[in-house]
Amino acid sequence: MSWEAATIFVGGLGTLAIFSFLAKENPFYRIFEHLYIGIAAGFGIILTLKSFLWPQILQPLLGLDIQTYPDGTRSQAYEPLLLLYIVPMLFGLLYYFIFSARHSWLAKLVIGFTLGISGGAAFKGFFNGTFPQITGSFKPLLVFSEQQFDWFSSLSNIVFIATLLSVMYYFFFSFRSESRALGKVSASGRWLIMVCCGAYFGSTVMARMALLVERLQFLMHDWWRVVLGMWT
Amino acid sequence: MIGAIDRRVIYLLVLLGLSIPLLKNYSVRPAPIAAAANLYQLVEELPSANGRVALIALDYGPNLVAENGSQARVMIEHLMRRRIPVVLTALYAQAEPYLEALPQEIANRLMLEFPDQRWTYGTDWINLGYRVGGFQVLQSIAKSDNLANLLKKDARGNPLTELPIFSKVHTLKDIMLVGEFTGLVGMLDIYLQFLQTAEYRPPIVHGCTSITIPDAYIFLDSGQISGLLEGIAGAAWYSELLSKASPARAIDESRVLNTGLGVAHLVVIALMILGNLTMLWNRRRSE
Amino acid sequence: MGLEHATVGSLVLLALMIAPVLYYIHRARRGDQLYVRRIRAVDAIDEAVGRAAELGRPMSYTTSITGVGPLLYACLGILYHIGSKAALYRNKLLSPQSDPQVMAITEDVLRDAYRDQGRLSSFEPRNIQYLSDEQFAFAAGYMGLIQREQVASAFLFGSFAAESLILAEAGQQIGAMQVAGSVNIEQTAFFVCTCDYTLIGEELFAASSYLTNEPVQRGSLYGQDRAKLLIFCMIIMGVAIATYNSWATHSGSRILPTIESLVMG
Amino acid sequence: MNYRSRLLRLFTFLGGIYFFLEFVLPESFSLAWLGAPDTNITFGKFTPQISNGFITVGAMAIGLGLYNLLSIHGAKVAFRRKGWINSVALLVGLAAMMIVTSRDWAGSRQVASDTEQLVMLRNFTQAIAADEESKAPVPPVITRNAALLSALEKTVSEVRERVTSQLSTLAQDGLSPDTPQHRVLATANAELQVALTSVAQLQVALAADPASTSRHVELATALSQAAVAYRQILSTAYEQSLTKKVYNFFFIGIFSSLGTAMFSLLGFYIASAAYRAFRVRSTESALMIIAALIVMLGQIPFGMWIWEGFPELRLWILNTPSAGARRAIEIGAAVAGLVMAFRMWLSIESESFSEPKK
Repeated sequence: MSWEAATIFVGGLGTLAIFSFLAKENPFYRIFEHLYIGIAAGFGIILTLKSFLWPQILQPLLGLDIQTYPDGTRSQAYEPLLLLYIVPMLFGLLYYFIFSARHSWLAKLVIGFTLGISGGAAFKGFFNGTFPQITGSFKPLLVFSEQQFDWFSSLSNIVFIATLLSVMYYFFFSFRSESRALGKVSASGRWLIMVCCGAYFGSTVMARMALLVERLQFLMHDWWRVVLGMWT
Repeated sequence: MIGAIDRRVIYLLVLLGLSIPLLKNYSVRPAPIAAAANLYQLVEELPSANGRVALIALDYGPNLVAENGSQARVMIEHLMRRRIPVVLTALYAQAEPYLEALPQEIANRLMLEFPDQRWTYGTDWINLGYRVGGFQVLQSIAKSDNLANLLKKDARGNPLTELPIFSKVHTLKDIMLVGEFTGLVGMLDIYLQFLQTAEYRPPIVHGCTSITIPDAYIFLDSGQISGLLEGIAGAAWYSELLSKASPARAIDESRVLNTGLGVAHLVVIALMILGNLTMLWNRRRSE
Repeated sequence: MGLEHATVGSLVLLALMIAPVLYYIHRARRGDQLYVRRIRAVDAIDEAVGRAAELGRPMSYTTSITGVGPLLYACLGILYHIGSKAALYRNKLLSPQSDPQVMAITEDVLRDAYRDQGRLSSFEPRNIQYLSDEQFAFAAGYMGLIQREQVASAFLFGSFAAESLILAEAGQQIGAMQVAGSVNIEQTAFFVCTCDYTLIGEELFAASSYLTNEPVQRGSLYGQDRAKLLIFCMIIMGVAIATYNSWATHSGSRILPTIESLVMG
Repeated sequence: MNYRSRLLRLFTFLGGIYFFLEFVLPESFSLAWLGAPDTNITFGKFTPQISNGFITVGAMAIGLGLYNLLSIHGAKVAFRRKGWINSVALLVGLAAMMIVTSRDWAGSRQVASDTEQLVMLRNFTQAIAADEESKAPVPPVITRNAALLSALEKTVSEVRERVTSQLSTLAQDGLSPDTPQHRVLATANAELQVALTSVAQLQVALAADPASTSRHVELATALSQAAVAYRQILSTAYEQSLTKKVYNFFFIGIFSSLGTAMFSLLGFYIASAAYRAFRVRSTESALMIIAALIVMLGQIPFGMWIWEGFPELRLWILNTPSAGARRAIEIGAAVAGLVMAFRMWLSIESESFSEPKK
């Protein structure tokens, strides 16, 4: 049996193991679950080395990307500033103090540092990610195209803005309001969230089923052909 | 009183509902999707001989390959037919094998269709491989004035300065189109946020899974993306347009998949109706 | 165009949003009573913890693929609360992990929770299990784990992707009481269908201030509402400007300066 | 507040300060108003390197996950606890995948380092010409040209040998001529031979006139073409190698098929969720069901047969009400996230859970 056929065969086997969970949690599923976790961990570790730590950090740091010419001269001088990369590497090792009860506070330093990084980067993220959404919501309630009143776009914009404001109002936590009108706005906010949930549910059926259809096609065509090939 | 149907019975119903059409390879013409037609036009009008490249990001794994894979396939094929150099990369680790396999598979198919023409690595496409670091990678690409120096090597370890495609690519301005294919939460946002400078922002087109269609529409509506492929339906209609333009093109699997999905939807709708009938029946019986 | 560097307008907006938060934290610390309405799903968390204690079966808490960031920070507030109750009732709390950094932070928070209840000795690091940083290997491990442990209550908080329905359905199949919270609206739809209670969007950020009822958190939530009110009014103003521009010129060209140009420069 | 928590607050602050300043400060500014001479500082100059530094800190944590797995499952195997066979499977999978993935990595790096020889010589040729103009402190041109010639001699013969052996092994392994790989190999080999012959001619010319660098530009281009073609041959050959096939067995066969299978479980789960949860109990659930039905009917060919307006209505529901609701939720979450980020960065936290007590 060729390696390609073996790959397809074990792929089908794994798929059936996962599907067997639908009936009940069983040993066949459990063995593949653990195998999957082991393989994913092994792949993840080497990938971090292969795609980041080696090419971007270690190789330049050790000067291994410098070519020595036959006459002994070098393609580029070694950049001493690269040695600074040792600092984050040592600092990152503090994570491992989490295991010692007495020194676990050292791990807190690097944890705090990482939390700080994503904290500091959030401000630029807000203005580039969310602010265009806010300004994108400034839709005119009366829309004219070629001097003509476009009632359909106007109606859509009115519904859009009404939904946006009522759902935002629903999420106010600290405004105490007894007035029935505002109570209605908040209730309609919740209804519109439900419409949004329903719409998303409907649109995700396509994605979920897409992969199930693809998996069944794989089992019925590719995998079945290999299994038959094994018997004959 | 009809007890609730055991979930295993429902799983069986779904299994049967899907397997039957697939066994007979039954397929119908896909529904026309406006956004896919506009994207086809946009790629069709791209200038092809100016050395500028299309950056294609495959940010999907085995879990999203059915939708994003079909979309990336039809768009990369269109770019290759128009001889626009494609630079592939990914910010998602699981995309590694697709970065290698997909362009090669398309090139092979094109070479079968046009025996006298060549599509080869280095001149028609290159693979920068998976890049760790998320938004920081894009930020560095946007800021860099010498991309070959910043990105150093491609996924196969070749220095970028060696590859013909990179001879004319120096800054973000040399990327005339960015195609981002993903269904991952928040992945498109970092391309929109960080792959730009104050002077230049490459047009970004997006292939989303059907779950992220509603978000994608927010970005299409606010003009942050210039084109959209919606799930397999988008890919199936794009593929239909490609087949119209070049009749010798083999039918790809998005058409059969699209039909199988139609049947799957009908099964879900039937179950929703069944669920309500059981409830009504029980309520009337208990009165 | 993108905002590479802050414009004066953006700094002013940032200050206007942060100022009320600092002000109300100060007032809350001084002891002022700030009204904050209840969220049903937050009460359900205590209900679920109580149920697990009664049945004597373990609980599970997962932030799935949430990375290090502000959202994880919000989930840690809830984790601390649930961890303290688990320590109090001597109930097993499983916490499957998908990111080594998040695992270190989770262990750190749970250790504090057990120490603050004076039960550091019964803290079991082995219950915090690293499964995988790959989304679906994690989901496969989670499904097997909670079915084998017959979990009584399951908590799912943070940012989720497609695996949300797998995690929720796994809990639903063993009849666990599930409280979920997600910032992604796509997954909220699934949680609404499969979980007993669902926190939607920023209710997740507000949850920790309810559970801990601490001045800093309550003040921050109160101030945050003011910041959102500012954006609420900005949207109304923006829509008014857009409508006026459109009505006045019948075409859509701009007369009044838009807010966008003020902030983005 | 003991010194430890003060140190923690400092490190958290330091973590965020770079990106905050990089955002707040303009692209470049001068400190002239401080009396310093016209210094023009571009704060963001080292962003790529600093970002790499931040990513490195996070990358160091990969050992934590490994340690956790090894300790939990290692203990299970050591003490034969219940389900220890599964732990054996996990540990075997872990070890096997690490070996296979690193072998695959080494294989593709081998291809690059083999081609490196030709690339190094090309750079050397260019360096000789460039250094001569810039009068750099280097050995005289004649000795450098001599070193270049002897190195060229050795490398070119190695390349020819390697290619012929590579092509013959591939032919033995049954790579049939009509496959695209074979055709790519053939064209690459043809280009390589052309480049190598022009290199040989330039070698003869250089040997005849060892002091000149006039032909170096031509030699450099010929070496470049040779490198590109050589790389194409080696990488295509590597694709057919045993290491790559074993890697594909683990990665595509087990790893990605299990991932795809897990995702496809959702097809079953979404159906059972639809049956169980989509029941008209209140206005809220009725609205949810109607929206779901419209969207579903709008995205399948069959929906069109009932009423061709469904795709339009589906788009409207996705674009208007649900986009509005989604945007409101996203804005709310973003504001909450921004406030939380600010509190987190400046450690304005609650007293409850992140005060390192004695």
